[in-house]
Amino acid sequence: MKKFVNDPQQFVPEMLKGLALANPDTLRYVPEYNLIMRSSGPRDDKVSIIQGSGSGHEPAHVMAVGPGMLDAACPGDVFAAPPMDYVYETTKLLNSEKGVLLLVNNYTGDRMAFDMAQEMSLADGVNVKTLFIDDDVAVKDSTWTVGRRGVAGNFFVIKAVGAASEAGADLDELMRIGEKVVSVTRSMGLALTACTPPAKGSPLFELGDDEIEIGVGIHGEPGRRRAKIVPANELVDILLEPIVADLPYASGDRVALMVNGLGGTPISELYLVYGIAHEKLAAQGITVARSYVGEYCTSLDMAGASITLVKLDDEIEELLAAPAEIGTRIF
Amino acid sequence: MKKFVNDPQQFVPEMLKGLALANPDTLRYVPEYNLIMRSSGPRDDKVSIIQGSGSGHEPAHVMAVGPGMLDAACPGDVFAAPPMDYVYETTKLLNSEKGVLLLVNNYTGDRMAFDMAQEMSLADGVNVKTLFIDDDVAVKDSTWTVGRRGVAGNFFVIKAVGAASEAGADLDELMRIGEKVVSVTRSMGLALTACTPPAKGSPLFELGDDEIEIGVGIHGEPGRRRAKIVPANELVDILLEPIVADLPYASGDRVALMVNGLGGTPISELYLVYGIAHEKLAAQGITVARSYVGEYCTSLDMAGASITLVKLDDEIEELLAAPAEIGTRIF
Amino acid sequence: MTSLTDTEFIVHTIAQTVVDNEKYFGDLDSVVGDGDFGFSLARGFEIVLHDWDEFDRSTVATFLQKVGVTITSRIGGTSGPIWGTAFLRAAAIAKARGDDLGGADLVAMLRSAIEGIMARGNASLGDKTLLDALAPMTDAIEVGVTNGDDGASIVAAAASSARTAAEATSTLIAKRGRASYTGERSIGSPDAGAIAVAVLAEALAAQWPSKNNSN
Amino acid sequence: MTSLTDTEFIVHTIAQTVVDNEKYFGDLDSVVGDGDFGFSLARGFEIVLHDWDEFDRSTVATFLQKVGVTITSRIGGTSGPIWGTAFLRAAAIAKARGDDLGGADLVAMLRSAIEGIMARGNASLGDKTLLDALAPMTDAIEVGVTNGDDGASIVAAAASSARTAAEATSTLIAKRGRASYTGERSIGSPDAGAIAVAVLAEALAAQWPSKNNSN
Ligand SMILES: Nc1ncnc2c1ncn2[C@@H]1O[C@H](COP(=O)(O)OP(=O)(O)O)[C@@H](O)[C@H]1O
Ligand SMILES: Nc1ncnc2c1ncn2[C@@H]1O[C@H](COP(=O)(O)OP(=O)(O)O)[C@@H](O)[C@H]1O
Ligand SMILES: [Mg+2]
Ligand SMILES: [Mg+2]
Ligand SMILES: [Mg+2]
Ligand SMILES: [Mg+2]
Repeated sequence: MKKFVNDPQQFVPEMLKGLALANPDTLRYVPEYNLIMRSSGPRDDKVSIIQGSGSGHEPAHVMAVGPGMLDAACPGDVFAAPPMDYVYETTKLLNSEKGVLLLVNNYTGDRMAFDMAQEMSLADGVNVKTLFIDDDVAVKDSTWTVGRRGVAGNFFVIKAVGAASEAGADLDELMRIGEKVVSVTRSMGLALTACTPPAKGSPLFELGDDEIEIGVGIHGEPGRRRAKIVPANELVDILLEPIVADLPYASGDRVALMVNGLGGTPISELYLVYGIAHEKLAAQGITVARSYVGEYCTSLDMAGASITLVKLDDEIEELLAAPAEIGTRIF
Repeated sequence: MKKFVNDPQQFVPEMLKGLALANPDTLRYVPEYNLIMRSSGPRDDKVSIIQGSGSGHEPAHVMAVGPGMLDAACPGDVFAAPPMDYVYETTKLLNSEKGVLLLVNNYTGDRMAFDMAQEMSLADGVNVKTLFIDDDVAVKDSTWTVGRRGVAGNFFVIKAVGAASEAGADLDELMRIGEKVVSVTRSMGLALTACTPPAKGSPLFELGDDEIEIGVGIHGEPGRRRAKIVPANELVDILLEPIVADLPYASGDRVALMVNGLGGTPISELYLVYGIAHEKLAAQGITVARSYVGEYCTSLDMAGASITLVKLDDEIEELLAAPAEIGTRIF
Repeated sequence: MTSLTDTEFIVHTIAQTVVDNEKYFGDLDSVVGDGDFGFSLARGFEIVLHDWDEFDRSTVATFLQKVGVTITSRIGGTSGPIWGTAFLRAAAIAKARGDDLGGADLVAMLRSAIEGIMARGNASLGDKTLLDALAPMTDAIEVGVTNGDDGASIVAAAASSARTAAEATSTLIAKRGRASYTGERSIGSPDAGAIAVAVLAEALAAQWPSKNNSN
Repeated sequence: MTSLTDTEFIVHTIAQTVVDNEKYFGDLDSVVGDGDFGFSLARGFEIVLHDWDEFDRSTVATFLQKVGVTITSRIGGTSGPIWGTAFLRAAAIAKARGDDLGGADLVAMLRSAIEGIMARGNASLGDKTLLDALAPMTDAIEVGVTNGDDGASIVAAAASSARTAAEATSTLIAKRGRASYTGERSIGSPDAGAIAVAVLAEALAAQWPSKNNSN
């Protein structure tokens, strides 16, 4: 394994420390619970918004903390939901009179940790609700009753409820908005290479020199099927067609289009993919009103990309356009 | 080769098209000269700032066009300086009464194309100057009289002259500022993997499973030496020590610290590196006053990172802090 | 020889075996999962070993409870809640039955752990989880206890039935956990959790003869 | 058979050979360079072939000039200015000497191209560039012309001397271009540009016998 890493067990803590050092005025790292929060702390005139999940998806979610986005993020180890205790402590630390909203990608481990933490926090008198995100259309079959996974679409949920909470929305209103965004958001990803968790030290699966995995999630697990590499135009079809068909998105719709890199794919390729997807949507009468190109929710160093569509209405569009500021930034 | 690419010859044009489609209100793509410019065009009350170079370094430089940064970028094909004609045409297109500043990373091909274009533009009556950037300390020996290379440090030059030009500085003033920033900026990079140019279709060099290349530039060319992978703490020493010794940066200095990903390294690792570098500098009495973590100047899909230091004074710090907006953005 | 010593032996063997098999368990979870199973379990049971001497040993129940709380609070992923629940459920049974626990009590503790896991994970037998090794193993123990077999035979039978059942999960399609996202591709490799149960049972069987010298 | 036909033959053979060797030239530039040499040259000479019939052929000079401008304006990297300069310099000599060009004129054109490249690239002989094949090749041509050898022998001698000189660049340390950044690691492999010169000279030698049927 060739990575910038010291002791793999300290990978997540050392990354969080770096993040806090790079943002001394705005972010606080609490090592006891492995959490990143705004240094200004919770505000009683604002619902606190927390997202947890395994690590390895950076910038999600620890680098999505800041005004207009999250109040705190509570990451577990690489690809492992945070221990329930950490979620519970984070919830208590972020407690606000207006309540706490937990955003959770729909995975068994995450659900269990957050369910248990929510129960315990409720018992403590914290006004807490949990919103599950499940935008991945690659998980097709509802007989696997674990349901769909949450992937890069969670960015839009964070952005929308983040903006609404800054504007003073209460917990029920945030649940309504979050559920609405989830209901119009769909994603699908594919991998060109497997990723290498620092603690494992080798790739999670082997892909041939001309093979890709279609329908991968964000945990380096294999996807739904393996195929041969094809030109970018066809790769975009592979991702876009199931997304468009699923909601479905239709002629006349305005959408946000995200091309998300999975960690190892350069931004040049992502813009190339964006251009193709934009035009394919336009050809179907679907207008891309907002564009997002870059890394939002990754799978360590995996080469690959996902596409996410959000069907816009005035309310969502306004929330997505509202100002926000986070730890990762260019300037 | 597994990439999001159609015809490799169209890789750069298709990427630029995607970039323009994602920024319809702010960027214009001019296919004849393969250039990206602000859609508002040149302004006679502002020096136009243009950076050219080979492609494959994205977001540099086509994604650095916007208010407070570049007025246009004129990229060549992957790792190839733009043809002289394109530079010449770009210079004419961006001509402003206040003049045109060409920013050029110090490479033979780039120097020649920009020298020739500058000569031709001067003959046309364009008021044009060229500033060369050469921040890479890996190129040690001045007997190779091609001199040092320009790498990720160019971001700070762009940012500083971009801010000053928005504030109305004239061409001589911009040259002074640019040269000052260059004189206090030093970088060094290392690669964990080689990169794969789309037209070549295979990695530019072979690295063993435990090997790294130290002192690489941004064109996938081999570095100064090969070594075994070591823990992140030592990797940071390998990069930081020659940088600090070179200017030198000394106790009491305030610096900007950039940890730049070379394309294939996830941002989690970059923050981990940032944290280590920040603390190592602090231990030497050097204060990191501004932090930059992410991909600024890449080498396609190469895994690896570079570190850049800029010694700050009030003028530079203010210019770096000024607002700016570019094509790549999060929200 | 008391129930507490036996419990300590069992827990200590499990903890040590988990730590020793971190890499193997992770590799098992890499086939159709995300590879963190070994890491997650090891980080938790490592703390169990580290804090070993400090656990409240007033009763078997308090001991198991402390272990369960440590696991729940320090292990992430699916395994934290699942394994923590198992220990907490076993503790609750121990508490109800007092400190002189026999084979029938062990079976009751395992049954309750299984029910707890099912509830926590919303999982059934045949979903290709650790339950598919844990349940047949418990059945084997129950048969041995009913027959009045000695401890060594019972634990040997438990190990062999856990192993057989764990290997048999290869033929199942995963319906719970991350492996389920791969659908039919989950067929052909055994469930990581089930194999872990078999490995732990085998370690217990192997060390049973020397258990009085352990800790 | 005129000087223009010969010139056309030479340029066309160069252009076609460059296009045919895109991958090979790129691989040569990958060893200690950035791998784009083949791509850059091919994109330019491809246009030379594409626009072939449209070049102004009033004189050898106008023809070479158009080719030079096409190359300078369409090839990026170091090669655009370098190869463009070479053609423009040759055109300038042709213009000065009129259209009935002989062997001595060819030598003068090559010498001027070499000087142009040296000026443009600030390079000397021994810096491990294409000059290190181009100069010995020109020397060989000059010897042949002085001796009154026939065209076929001269071009054969040119090819063999270019090849020898190009291979010999292996022992040099690169002092110009991207390869120079690798310092001593540039020793041991030949310069991409120099080998390209040898390949082109060999193609010319091989096709010389059939040159009257070409284009
Ligand atoms: N819903 C569930 N109920 C019970 N056991 C489960 C469930 N999901 C997964 N498991 C077990 O957990 C193991 C994986 O654990 P772990 O790697 O920690 O989970 P993950 O990485 O998917 O969060 C599986 O091999 C399986 O035995
Ligand atoms: N300064 C120079 N002067 C003359 N020739 C040069 C110079 N630098 C490089 N070359 C030649 O150009 C070749 C590389 O061309 P190319 O790949 O287009 O350049 P780059 O990618 O470095 O811009 C080298 O093999 C060498 O023969
Ligand atoms: Mg996991
Ligand atoms: Mg080049
Ligand atoms: Mg797992
Ligand atoms: Mg080159």
